[in-house]
Amino acid sequence: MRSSISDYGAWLLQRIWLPLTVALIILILFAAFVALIGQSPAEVSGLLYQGGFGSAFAWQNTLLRASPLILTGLAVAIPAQAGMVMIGAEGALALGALAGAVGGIALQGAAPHVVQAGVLLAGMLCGAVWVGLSGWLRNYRGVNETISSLLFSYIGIALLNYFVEGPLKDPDSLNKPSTRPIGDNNMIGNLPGMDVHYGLLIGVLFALISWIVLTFTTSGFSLRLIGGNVRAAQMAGLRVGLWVTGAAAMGGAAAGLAGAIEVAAVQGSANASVVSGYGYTGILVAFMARQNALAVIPVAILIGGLEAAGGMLQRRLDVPDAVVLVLQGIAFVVIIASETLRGRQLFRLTPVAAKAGGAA
Amino acid sequence: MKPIGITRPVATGAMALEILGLSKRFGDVAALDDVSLTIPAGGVHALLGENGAGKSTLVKCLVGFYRADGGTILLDGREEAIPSPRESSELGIGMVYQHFTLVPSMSVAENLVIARGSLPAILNWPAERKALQAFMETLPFSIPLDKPAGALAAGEKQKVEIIKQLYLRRRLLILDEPTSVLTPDEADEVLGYIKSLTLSGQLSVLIITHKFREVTAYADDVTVLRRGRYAGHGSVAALSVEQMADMMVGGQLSRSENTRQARKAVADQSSRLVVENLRAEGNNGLEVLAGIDLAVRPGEILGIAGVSGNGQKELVEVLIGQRQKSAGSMWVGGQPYSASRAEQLRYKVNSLPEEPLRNACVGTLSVADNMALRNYDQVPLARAGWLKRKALRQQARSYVETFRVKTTGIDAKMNTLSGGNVQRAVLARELSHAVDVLIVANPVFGLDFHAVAETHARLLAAREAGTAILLVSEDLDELLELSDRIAVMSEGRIVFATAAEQADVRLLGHYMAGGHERGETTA
Amino acid sequence: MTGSGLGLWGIPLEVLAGAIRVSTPYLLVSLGECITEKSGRINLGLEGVLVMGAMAGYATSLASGSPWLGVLAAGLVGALFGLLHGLLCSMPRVNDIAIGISIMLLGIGLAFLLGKPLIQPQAPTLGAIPFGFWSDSPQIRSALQINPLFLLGVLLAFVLHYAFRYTRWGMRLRIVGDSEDAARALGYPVLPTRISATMLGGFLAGIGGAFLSLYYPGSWNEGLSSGQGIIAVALVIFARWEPLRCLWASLLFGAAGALGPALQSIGITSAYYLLNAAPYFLTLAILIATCAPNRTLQGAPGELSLVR
Amino acid sequence: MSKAKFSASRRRFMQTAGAAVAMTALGPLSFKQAQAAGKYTIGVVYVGSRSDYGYNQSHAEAAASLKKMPGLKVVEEEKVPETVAVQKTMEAMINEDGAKMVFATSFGYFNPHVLKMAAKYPAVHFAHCGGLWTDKDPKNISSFFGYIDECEYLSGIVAAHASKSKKLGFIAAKPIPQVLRNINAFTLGAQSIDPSITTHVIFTGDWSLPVKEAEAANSLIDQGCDVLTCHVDGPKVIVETAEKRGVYTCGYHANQASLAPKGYLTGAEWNWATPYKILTDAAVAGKAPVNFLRGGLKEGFVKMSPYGKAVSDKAKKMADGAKAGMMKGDFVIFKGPLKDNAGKVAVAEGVKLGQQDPVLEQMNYLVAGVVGKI
Repeated sequence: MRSSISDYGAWLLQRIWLPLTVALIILILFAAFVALIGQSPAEVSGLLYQGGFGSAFAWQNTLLRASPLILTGLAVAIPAQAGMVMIGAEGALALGALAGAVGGIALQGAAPHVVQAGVLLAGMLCGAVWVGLSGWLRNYRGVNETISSLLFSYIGIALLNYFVEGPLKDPDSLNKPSTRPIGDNNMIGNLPGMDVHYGLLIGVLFALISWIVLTFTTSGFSLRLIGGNVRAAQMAGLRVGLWVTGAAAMGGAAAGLAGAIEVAAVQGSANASVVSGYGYTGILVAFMARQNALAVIPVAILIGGLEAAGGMLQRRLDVPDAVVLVLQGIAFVVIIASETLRGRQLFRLTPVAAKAGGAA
Repeated sequence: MKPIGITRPVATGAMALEILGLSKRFGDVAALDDVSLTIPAGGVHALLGENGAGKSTLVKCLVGFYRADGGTILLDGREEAIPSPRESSELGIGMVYQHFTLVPSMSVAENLVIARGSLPAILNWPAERKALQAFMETLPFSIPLDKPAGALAAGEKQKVEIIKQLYLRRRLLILDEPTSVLTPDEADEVLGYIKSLTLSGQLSVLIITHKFREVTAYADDVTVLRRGRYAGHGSVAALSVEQMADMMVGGQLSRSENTRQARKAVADQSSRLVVENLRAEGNNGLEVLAGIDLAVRPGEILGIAGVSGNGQKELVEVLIGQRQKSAGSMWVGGQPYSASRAEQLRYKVNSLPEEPLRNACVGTLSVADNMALRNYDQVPLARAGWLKRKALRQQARSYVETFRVKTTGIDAKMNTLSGGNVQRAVLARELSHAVDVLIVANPVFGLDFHAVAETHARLLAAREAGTAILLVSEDLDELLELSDRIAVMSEGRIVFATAAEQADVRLLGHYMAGGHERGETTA
Repeated sequence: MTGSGLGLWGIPLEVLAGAIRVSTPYLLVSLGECITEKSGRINLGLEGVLVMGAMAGYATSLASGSPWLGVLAAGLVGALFGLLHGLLCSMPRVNDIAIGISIMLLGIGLAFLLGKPLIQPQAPTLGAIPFGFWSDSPQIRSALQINPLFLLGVLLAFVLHYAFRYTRWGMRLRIVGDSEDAARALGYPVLPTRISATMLGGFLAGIGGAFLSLYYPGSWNEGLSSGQGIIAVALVIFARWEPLRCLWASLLFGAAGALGPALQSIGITSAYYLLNAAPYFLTLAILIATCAPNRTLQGAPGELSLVR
Repeated sequence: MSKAKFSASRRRFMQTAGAAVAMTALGPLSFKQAQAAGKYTIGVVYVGSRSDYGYNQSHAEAAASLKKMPGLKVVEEEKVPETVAVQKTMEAMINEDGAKMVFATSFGYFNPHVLKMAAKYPAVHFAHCGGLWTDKDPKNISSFFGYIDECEYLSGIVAAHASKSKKLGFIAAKPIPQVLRNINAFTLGAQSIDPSITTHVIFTGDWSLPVKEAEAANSLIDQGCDVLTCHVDGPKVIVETAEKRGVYTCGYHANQASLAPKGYLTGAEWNWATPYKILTDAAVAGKAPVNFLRGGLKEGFVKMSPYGKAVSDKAKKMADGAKAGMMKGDFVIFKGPLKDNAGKVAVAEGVKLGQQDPVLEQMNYLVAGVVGKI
C-alpha cells in the first residue's frame, strides 16, 4: 500500500514524528511547571527516568505497579469494543477481592494451586456479574451504563467495607478490618528471577488473549459490529443484549481478577486497602490505549513507571505527592489531546480530484 | 407592545430570479459550467438532472453555501453577491433540503421559531404561539406544534421543513426533492398549496425533482442539467415527459412512467414468509403494530404502501431483528422465525433496510468488513471461530467489482462512501448469495436515476430467481412498478390489499389516508 | 426544653436540613454540567474543577478577607478549566470523556499542590441567612440557616429551566447540542457556543467547590470532595438534562446522604456503610424504574457522545 | 521461596537488565547521594498528606524533629496506599536512598507489607506505628504507639463538666480497637464525673470525609449533644462546625484551639517526637530494636492541649487529679466491673487492665453509656 514516497512520508510522520512531538510538548510543559515550583527541569526529568525505568529495581517497581492497571484498563477497554463507556472498575475490583478471599477461605485445606485458582475464579466471576449487571441493565432496561457502573462501583465498595467490618470480619484483624487470610502457602508467588508477582503475567495474558479474540475471531468481529452500530448488528441477527452483557461481564471479570490478585499476591485477605484507585486509573489507561487491548499493556507500564518515579521525586526533592499528580495530569491531557494529530495529513497527500468527487 | 420580531424581507411578494452563465469548479472538476436560467416573479421552475448533474451545486450557490467562480445572479433584476446563507435568507431565498434540518429534540413550534435566524434575547412564547397558530390555520394541513421534531414521521418532517419556509415568508423557495417521502395525496396537498401561493404572487419556486408527474402538474418551465452543463430547457406545456427524460440522460435511456416490465406469473406455491397477528410497541411505548397478517410466496413481491408513520418502519424493524415484537408470530418456510442470526442463515433471509448507512452498515468499519456482515462467521470467511482476513478481503474485492461500488479501496471506511455506493455495497452483500426471503424498505430513497434503475432491476432479478420479497415503500410509483400485490398499512394494520396490476392509485391513496376509518366500503 | 434532642422526630428535620446543606455542590455542579451537556459536550473533569474551585476560593478568601471574592475567584478558575476543556475538545478526534478524566487529575493535582499552605489557616467563610428566626428550637434554627449559594442554585435552576426555552441563548445552546447540522444551517457558531457552555459549566462547578471550602463543611483539605463532581455529572443524566429535575435530584441525593448520620445519631448504627451508600442505591433504583428498553433517553442532546 | 534463592535470582536479573543503572546515574543525583553518604538515612512513609493538620502531620512533625538531629538524613514519601506501593516505597528507600531505618506510619502498612519487607531486609530497622508485634514476627521491627486513651479519659472529665445536656458526641471513622478504646475512655472519663452521661457515636466509614463529618457533627448537635470529640484524620471540620453551632469540642491528634477560641475545651495530642527519638537513637547506636514500644502521658508519647477558656476550675482540678495519677503510673482506666452497652460483662469485677495490657489493643465493645453499635 505504501507505494509512493509521500505515503511513506505520512507513515513516518505517524509513527515517529507524532510521538516525538507529543513527548516534546509534554517535556516543555513539564519543564515550565517544574521551573515554576523552583526545581530544576533537568534534574526532575532525570529522576523521573531513573525512578521509573533507570534500574532493574525501578523496572520491577514499575511492572509491579502496572500489573493491576493492565487488568483495570481492560475492564474499560473490553466493554468499549461494544460501544460502552464503563467507569465502574473500582467497585468490581473491590468485590472481586472480597469474593476471592471468600473463595480462598472456603477452599482452605485444598492444594495451594486449587486455592489460588479458586480465589482468581471467584474474583473474576464476581466482577463479571457486577459489571455484567450494568451491561444487562443497559440493554434490557435502557439504563445508561456509564452512570450505572459508577453507582455500582460506589455500592460495591460499600459492600466490601460492610462485609469486612461486619459479617466476614476476622476477629484477629483488629485495627485493619479484614476477612480471614487465605493462608501464606496459598499466596501467589513471584515470577522467576524477578520481584514481581505472577499477577503481571496473568494481566499480560488476559490482555493478549483479549486482543487476539477481539482482533482475529468472529466474536471480536461481532463485538465491533455492535460497538459500531447496534442497528446494523441487530440486522445481522446478533443477540445484542447477550453480547453487550457478555462484553461488560468480561470487563468486569478483568477488574474482579485484579481484585483477586491483590488478595492472592499482596494482601492475603480482603480489606479496604484494595480500594486504592486502580479502577479509576484504569479508565485513563484504556482511553490512552485507544481502547486497544494490546496497547493497554505499554500504557499501564508507562503509568506504573510514572507512579514509581513519583516516589523517587518525593524522596529526592522533598516535593509533595501533588507535584507528581500535576505532572501526570499534564502528560495525560497532552497525550489524549494529541489524538487530534493522529491521521491528520499535515501536507496534502491525496490528489485534488478525489476530494472534488463529493461536491456535486 | 411592538409586534414580535419576525424578520421579513423589506420587499414582499414573489421574487424574480435570473441566473446568467454561472460556473463553479472544484479543483479540476467543473461542477457547474456556464448555466443560465430565469424564473419570473411568481413562476415555478423545475430543475431536472441526475445526481451529480450539478443541481445541488447550483442551488448551493444560490443560498450562499458556495461562491460561484463566474456568472451573475440577479434578484428582481438587481445583481446580488450572496456570500453566506445568512445573506441569502435576508434576501428572501429559502431552501428545503433533501435531508432534514430540524432539531430533533425541539418541538415543531420551537423549530419554526428558531428558523427565523435572529431571535430576540427573550422569547415571548404566548405571542409566538398565537402567531404560529394563526399561521397554521392558513395551511391546508395540520402538524402538532408541541411534538418534538424527532418524533415526527419522515413525511411530517418534510412538511415541517416546507411550513418553515412558508412561515418565514420567503420570496423565492428552492425545494430539493420535497415530496420524496410523501404520499401522492400529501404531495399534491403541499405542492398545490405552494402553487396557489405562486399564483397569488407571493412566491417564486425552483423545484428539484425526479417525478415527472410533479413537473407536468406544477411547474411552468423546466431546465435540465447534465454533467454540470445546461442540457436544455423549455416550457413544461411544450415538452413531453419523454423529451425531458431524453434531455436528462442524453438520449441513452428513456424512462416512461409506470411501465411494468413483463414478468412471469407468481407460481402457486405455499407462502414462504408468513406473519400472523404481529404486534409491537413504538419508541414511545404505544402500540404501533396492531396485529399484522401477511404472507409472501416465493417469486412474489408484496408491496406495502402507506403514509409514513403508520407502522411500516416498525414492521420492517421487527422482521429484520431491530425491534422486539410484543405478540404474534413469524414463520419462514413453515418454521417459526425470530430473526436470529442462525435462522437468518438457515432460512436465507436477507434485508435492505432504509437509510442503509444507519440501519445496515457500520460506518466506522471498512467496506470489506461491512461486506462480510452476513457471512463473517461462515466458511470460507471463518473457520472454527477464527476470521480468515484473506477470504474476507477477497469477497469484498469481488463484490466491489461486480456491483461497481465506487470506493478508494476496500479498506476505506464505509461512511466515506456516497449514498449510492453505500446502497450498492449493501445490495452486493445481500443479493450475492441465494436469498429465499428479502425484506426491503424504501430502497431508492435519495438515489440517482441510474442507481434507482439498477436497484429495481436487481430486485426484479431476485424475484425471478424465486425470492419472496416484502417491499415497503413510500413511493407508490415504485410499488406499482415492482410489486405483484400491494397492501396498504394504516395505523398499524393492513387495511387493504390488491393485485398490483389492477390497483387503482386513487383508491390506494384513499386507504393510505385512513379511508377505512370513515367506514367506507372497500373493494 | 431547648437543649435536648428531638429523638426520632429529629430524623425528618435532620434529613431536610442535610438535604439543604449537602445538596448545594451537587446542584451547582449539575446545573453547570447541564449547560455543558446541552451544548453537546460532556465534561467529566468537573470533579477536578470543583476541587480547584474549593482551593482557589479558600485561598482568595484567606488573602483578601472576603469570602465572596473567593466565590468569584473559584468561579473564574473553574471557567478557566472549562475553557481548557472546551478548547481541547474542539480539536478533531479528541475524546471529551478522556480529556475530562485527565483534566480531573490535573485539577486535583494543582489544587492539592497549591493548597498545601491553606490546610491549617482559617479563612473567612460565607455567612448564612437565618430563616429559622421564628422558631425557638435550635435544631430548626440551625436547619434553616441557609446559604445564599443554595438559594442562588435554586434560582438558577428555575432561570435555566426557562432560559432553555425562552431565551435566544438557551435556544442556541440546545440547537448546537442537538444537531450540529441544524446549527450550521441556521448560522449558529458551534464551537464557540460549546466552549462558552463548558466555561459556564466550569464556572458553576468552581462555585460549587467554593461552597464546600467556604461554607459547608467550610474548610480546605484534600479530602474535601468525595466524588461530588463526578456524581453531579451522573445526576444530570439522571435528571434527563432538565434543570428543575437537577434541583430535585440534588436535594434527593443530599437527603439520602444525610439519612446515615441522622439515624446513627439516635443509635441506629448497624450497617452504616450500606446506609451511607443509600444515595447510590436510590439513584440506581430510580434509574432502573424510570428507564425502558428500546427507548432512547428522553431529552438527551443529540450530539452528546455519551448517549449517541 | 527461600531468601538465598531469591537474592540469587535477583542478582541474575540485575546482571541482565542492570547495565542501564550505571548509564543513568545523572550528575546532580550522584552528587546528592555522595553528600548523603556519611549520614544515617531514615525513610518515613505516610498514608495521607503530610500537611493534613491531623494524624499524618503529627508524624511529619516528629520526622521534622529527626531532621534537626545531626548525622541523620530523612527521606519522606506521602500518600502511599496500603498496597504493593508501600512495599516498593520502603524498598526504594532502602535500595535507592540507602535508608537503614524506615518509619511506616499507617496501621494498614503492618500486615503484610512491613512484615514482608522486614523479612526481606533483616539489616534494616522497621518502625511501625500501632501494630501489634508478636514474637513470631521479624525481630527488626519496632512497633510503637501511644496510650492516647489517657488523654481521652481526661477529655471526658472536662467534657462532663461542660455538658448541660449530659449527652456527648463522638465522631469516629471506623469501629476498630484503637478507636473503640478512645470512645470508651472518653465515656468512662465523663462517667467518672456523672454516671448518667451518654456518648453518641457516629461512624463515618473512612478516615477523611469532611462533608460526612460535618453532617455527623450537625446530627449530633441536633440530637442535643453539647460536647463533641472525634477520631478521624483531620478534626478541623468537626471543631469548626461545633464552634459555629456554639457547642464545645475536645480536639484530637493536634492542638486545634485556634479553630474554636470559644468552645475548645482541651484535646488529646500526639507527641511522636518522643518515640521517634528513642527508636532512632537506639538504631543509630546499633542496639537491637525494641520490638514493642508504648507510652502514655508519663512517657511523653501523648499530651493534653492546654485548657480552653470555657473549662471551669472544678473541671481542671478533677482532670489534673486524674492526670497526676497517670503520671505516677498507677491510674487504671479499664477496670471491672465494666459492662458493655449490650449489657454483657466486658471487664470482670476485680480485674484491672493496666495500660500495657495487650487485651486493650483488641477492644471490640462499646462500654455502657455509649449509644451506638459496632
